[in-house]
Amino acid sequence: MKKLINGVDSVVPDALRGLAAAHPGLRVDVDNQIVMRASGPRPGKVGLVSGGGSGHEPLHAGFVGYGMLDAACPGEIFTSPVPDQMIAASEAVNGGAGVLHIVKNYTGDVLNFEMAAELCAEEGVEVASVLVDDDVAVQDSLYTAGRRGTGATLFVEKIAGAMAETGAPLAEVTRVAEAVDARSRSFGVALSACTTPAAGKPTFDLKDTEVELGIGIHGEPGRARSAMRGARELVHTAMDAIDEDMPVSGDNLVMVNGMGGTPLIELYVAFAEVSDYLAGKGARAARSLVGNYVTSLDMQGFSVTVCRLDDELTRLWDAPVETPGLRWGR
Amino acid sequence: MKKLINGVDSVVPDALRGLAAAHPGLRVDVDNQIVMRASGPRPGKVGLVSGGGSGHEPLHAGFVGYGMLDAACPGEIFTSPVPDQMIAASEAVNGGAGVLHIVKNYTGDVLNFEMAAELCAEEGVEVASVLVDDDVAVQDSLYTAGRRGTGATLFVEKIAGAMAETGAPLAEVTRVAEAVDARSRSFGVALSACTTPAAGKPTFDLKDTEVELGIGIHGEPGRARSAMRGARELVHTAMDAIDEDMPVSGDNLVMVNGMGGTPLIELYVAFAEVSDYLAGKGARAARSLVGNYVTSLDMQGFSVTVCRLDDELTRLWDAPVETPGLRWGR
Amino acid sequence: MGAGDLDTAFFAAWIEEIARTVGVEKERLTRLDAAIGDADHGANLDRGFTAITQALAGTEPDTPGALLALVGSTLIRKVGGASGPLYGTAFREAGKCLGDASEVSATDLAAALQAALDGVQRLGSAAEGDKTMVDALAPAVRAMSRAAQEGKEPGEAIGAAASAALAGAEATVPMQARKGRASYLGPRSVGHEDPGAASTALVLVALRTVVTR
Amino acid sequence: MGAGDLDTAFFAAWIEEIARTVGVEKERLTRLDAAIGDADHGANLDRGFTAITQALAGTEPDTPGALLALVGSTLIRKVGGASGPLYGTAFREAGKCLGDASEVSATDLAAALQAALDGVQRLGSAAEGDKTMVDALAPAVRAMSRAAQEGKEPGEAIGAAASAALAGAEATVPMQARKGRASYLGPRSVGHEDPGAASTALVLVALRTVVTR
Ligand SMILES: Nc1ncnc2c1ncn2[C@@H]1O[C@H](COP(=O)(O)OP(=O)(O)O)[C@@H](O)[C@H]1O
Ligand SMILES: Nc1ncnc2c1ncn2[C@@H]1O[C@H](COP(=O)(O)OP(=O)(O)O)[C@@H](O)[C@H]1O
Ligand SMILES: [Mg+2]
Ligand SMILES: [Mg+2]
Ligand SMILES: [Mg+2]
Ligand SMILES: [Mg+2]
Repeated sequence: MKKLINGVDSVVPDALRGLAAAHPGLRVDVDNQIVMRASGPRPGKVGLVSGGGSGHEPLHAGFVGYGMLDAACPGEIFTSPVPDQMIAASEAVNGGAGVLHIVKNYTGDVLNFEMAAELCAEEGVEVASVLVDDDVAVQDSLYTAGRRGTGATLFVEKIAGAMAETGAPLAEVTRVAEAVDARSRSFGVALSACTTPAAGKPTFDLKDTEVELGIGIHGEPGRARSAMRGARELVHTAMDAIDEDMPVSGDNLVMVNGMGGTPLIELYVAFAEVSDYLAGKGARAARSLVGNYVTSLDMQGFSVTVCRLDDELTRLWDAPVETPGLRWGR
Repeated sequence: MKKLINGVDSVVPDALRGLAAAHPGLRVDVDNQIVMRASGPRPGKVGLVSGGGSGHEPLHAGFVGYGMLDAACPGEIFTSPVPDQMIAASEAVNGGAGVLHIVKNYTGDVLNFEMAAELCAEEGVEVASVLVDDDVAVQDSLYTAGRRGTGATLFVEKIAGAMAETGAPLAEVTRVAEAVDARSRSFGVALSACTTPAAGKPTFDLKDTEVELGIGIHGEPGRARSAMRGARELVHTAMDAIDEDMPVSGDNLVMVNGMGGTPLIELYVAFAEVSDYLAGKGARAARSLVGNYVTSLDMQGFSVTVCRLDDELTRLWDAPVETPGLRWGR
Repeated sequence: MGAGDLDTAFFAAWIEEIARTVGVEKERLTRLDAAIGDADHGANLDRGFTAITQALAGTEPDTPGALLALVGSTLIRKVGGASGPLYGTAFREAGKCLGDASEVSATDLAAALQAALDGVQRLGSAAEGDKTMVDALAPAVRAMSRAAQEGKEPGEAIGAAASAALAGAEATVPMQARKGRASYLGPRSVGHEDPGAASTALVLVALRTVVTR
Repeated sequence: MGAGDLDTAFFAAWIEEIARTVGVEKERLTRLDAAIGDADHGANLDRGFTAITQALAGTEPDTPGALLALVGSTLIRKVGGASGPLYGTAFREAGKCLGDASEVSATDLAAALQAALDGVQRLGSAAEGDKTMVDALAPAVRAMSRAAQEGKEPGEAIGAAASAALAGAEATVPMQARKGRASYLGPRSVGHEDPGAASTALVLVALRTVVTR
């Protein structure tokens, strides 16, 4: 394993020091692992707090700033943060209008955020939660922990963030966050495993002739191993899975997301195929993102996330945002 | 080799189709491999054209748009484009105030841009050129092709682009482009080799205990092989090389750039060390970029680029920019 | 106080032994988690028990209940992931169940373990057979209760619980996961030991190690 | 017209033979370029000569000079990199030097090769010993001129040039590069054959292949 780090145990705090140095618009509490807007809470604005394991950068800390999150709580690599972080963050960003927790649906994230929400309530901070669960690779049944939260997390954070910026009440911000999740579907493909600093070697072995289909964002194997194929075929596999679950149509917000180790030029190759696929269904990518946004360290591969737009969501997506990882309009 | 592509020969055109589909603000001539602003040339504005081999995304095509380039000419992977592309691009973006070619200092890029400039002149398009050569790993002597152009290319494109947007004449845009190059220094480190689609395997072998110091952006080996060390030590090696060539001081524009396969969290770890290093010299990163901007496909590693700022350069850096790869202020 | 009843020092020794064995076994736990999860279980528990060791170096709680409650809340505050809240709740509930007694009988311990299991199931709603830590903990609780009902001393009861936990962990190998991260793998989760069940067995084996000293 | 003088069809066959051998050898050229450059030299030349084959399928120029000029400009338009302008200029200058003659003698060919070399050196300012294509081309030009001066027929002169090019390419192995990408490697460029010198040898060997048919 070769990593640009000072030591396995200091990766997260070291990266947070770097984040603080690079982005004067952020206030970073390195010791407690909380990233906030330097400007502090805005009275009357709903505070948005998210968090999750590290290793998915720019998610979540890179999405703190105007028009998106108020605070992020990074955990250790691939490990959900702890309630203390979430409680401190919630209290710090509460502008009196309550706080929305944006939680990816993983047992660890859910349990820790639940504990935090209970304790926040006890301390008089009004908290609502939205669960992101967009990954169609996982069957949503009694026999799983439910669908995973992956790419749609970014959409929820951006769109709920824009809604919060308008001064909308907590219920309204929660409603739109839930709407985004309900309208979003994702599917991921890995060409290689990632290496966590703690494990020191790839989390699974994959031959040059193989890919993992239906992966999440924690370096875990996917639902199935399959033969390596061209970009077109891999994109079709992903899009078919999405389309089967929620037939694609109309105007969509589409992200072709890199898992961290795939060159941008290849993500554009994939986006071309996604775009063609949508056209074949009479749909289109009215808004799009192509790049490394919700990553798994150095994993090679991609995911596609499709969110069916309506006028409200489009308007909120287009609203100004100013974060390290996503910025437009200011 | 596993790549998210349809075939070794169609990578560049496929990616350009994706670029066109993802960015309505761009006009992409897939056949001739030219990426332009959809808005066309602005009368009286100097046109900025750059180009180079593909595989460095988002450089250059990702930097076409308001406040930066008017056109980019992507070549094959790691192969400079041909004069035809540059001539067509120059003619297309000429708003009557002439065109600046931004050329990274590689024999191939220089020769092809020189031929293009000659032919442009014959056809009545006024062309000036700026050569970017910021890489301190290469001695600038009679016995090399001179220093390579690497990370500073982005700085030149952004700052000259902002100057052009003000309506400044070609000489003025050229002057500021040259100033940025003169004030910028870079140094790169590879933790792994990259794999070009054509070669199908890593361009060099590197043990788990080794790094390449003083690499360029074309997957070539560096000036020296050395023992793998921690982020702090690797950053110090890079910064010492820069500092020896141009002592760091005052306010700087600093980029910690990923080579394509290094996770963002590691780049922030490196940025923390760069920031500390500068502080130790009484200097600071007044402006910064951390991310994958000037890449070598899937190579793992990073480069640091430092540009000594003055008021003019700071103002031009801060000016609005709206491209797929860099955006603020609009 | 019955013969072989356990005091605060005993429980402190147990926690110390868990911390030691987690330190030794963390690579194995992480490897198990790499196969069907995200390769952090060993690091997670190690971080938690390292923090506990530090916390206990400062203040030694004066009852077993207070000690286990402190262990639980430290796990919740330091571990994260699924195992942080689950293990944290387990220890907290066990501590609460022991109240402020200064000595713990086999029957008390059985009740505390049952409270731990209840807490884990309330939070995670995993049943036996779902391939989680419950598959090691539930048989351990049953063995402990049976031994206590039969009037066995803590030492013997703990021995039975540890064996049951080990067997329970091993029995997760052929199971298909229905909770936690491993459930995403569907049928591909079959054939691997559940990391949380493995670490639960380790926790109970540590208890046996200390009681047989 | 002297004995063994070369016509347009001969030059067309030469170009065809270059295209064929570049296709066969492109992996080797790319491998050489991977060692001290950026692993694209084989692909670059293959792209160029594939385009030339297509261009020639449409229109066959009617003099050797016109043919070589077309080859040169196609290389410039299609190859890119350092080798595109350099090889392109070489063929263009050779073509220009041959003018509109319909037959080419050994002396003409020597002059054309000299013009090619001059073009490459004007553009790239590499001297012999800099570890570039010049190290294969310059000795080939000298061998060809000598043979022509000695009144040798084209066949024999070409044979001498090809041998000299091969030897020149091999002689680049111990050199330290001072031009092009390989120069960035400094002393580490020593011990590898220069890809451009290797392809220049290949171009001259193709000439020999065709003349000895
Ligand atoms: N719902 C649940 N109920 C009981 N135990 C669970 C549940 N979900 C997960 N676990 C346990 O947690 C273990 C994983 O812990 P860990 O790797 O530390 O957390 P994470 O899964 O968040 O990475 C699993 O092996 C399993 O035993
Ligand atoms: N200045 C120069 N003069 C002559 N030949 C050169 C010069 N620079 C490079 N070359 C030749 O070009 C070859 C590399 O060509 P190629 O790999 O196609 O282009 P690039 O270096 O742009 O990738 C080198 O092996 C060398 O022979
Ligand atoms: Mg985890
Ligand atoms: Mg090249
Ligand atoms: Mg885990
Ligand atoms: Mg090359």
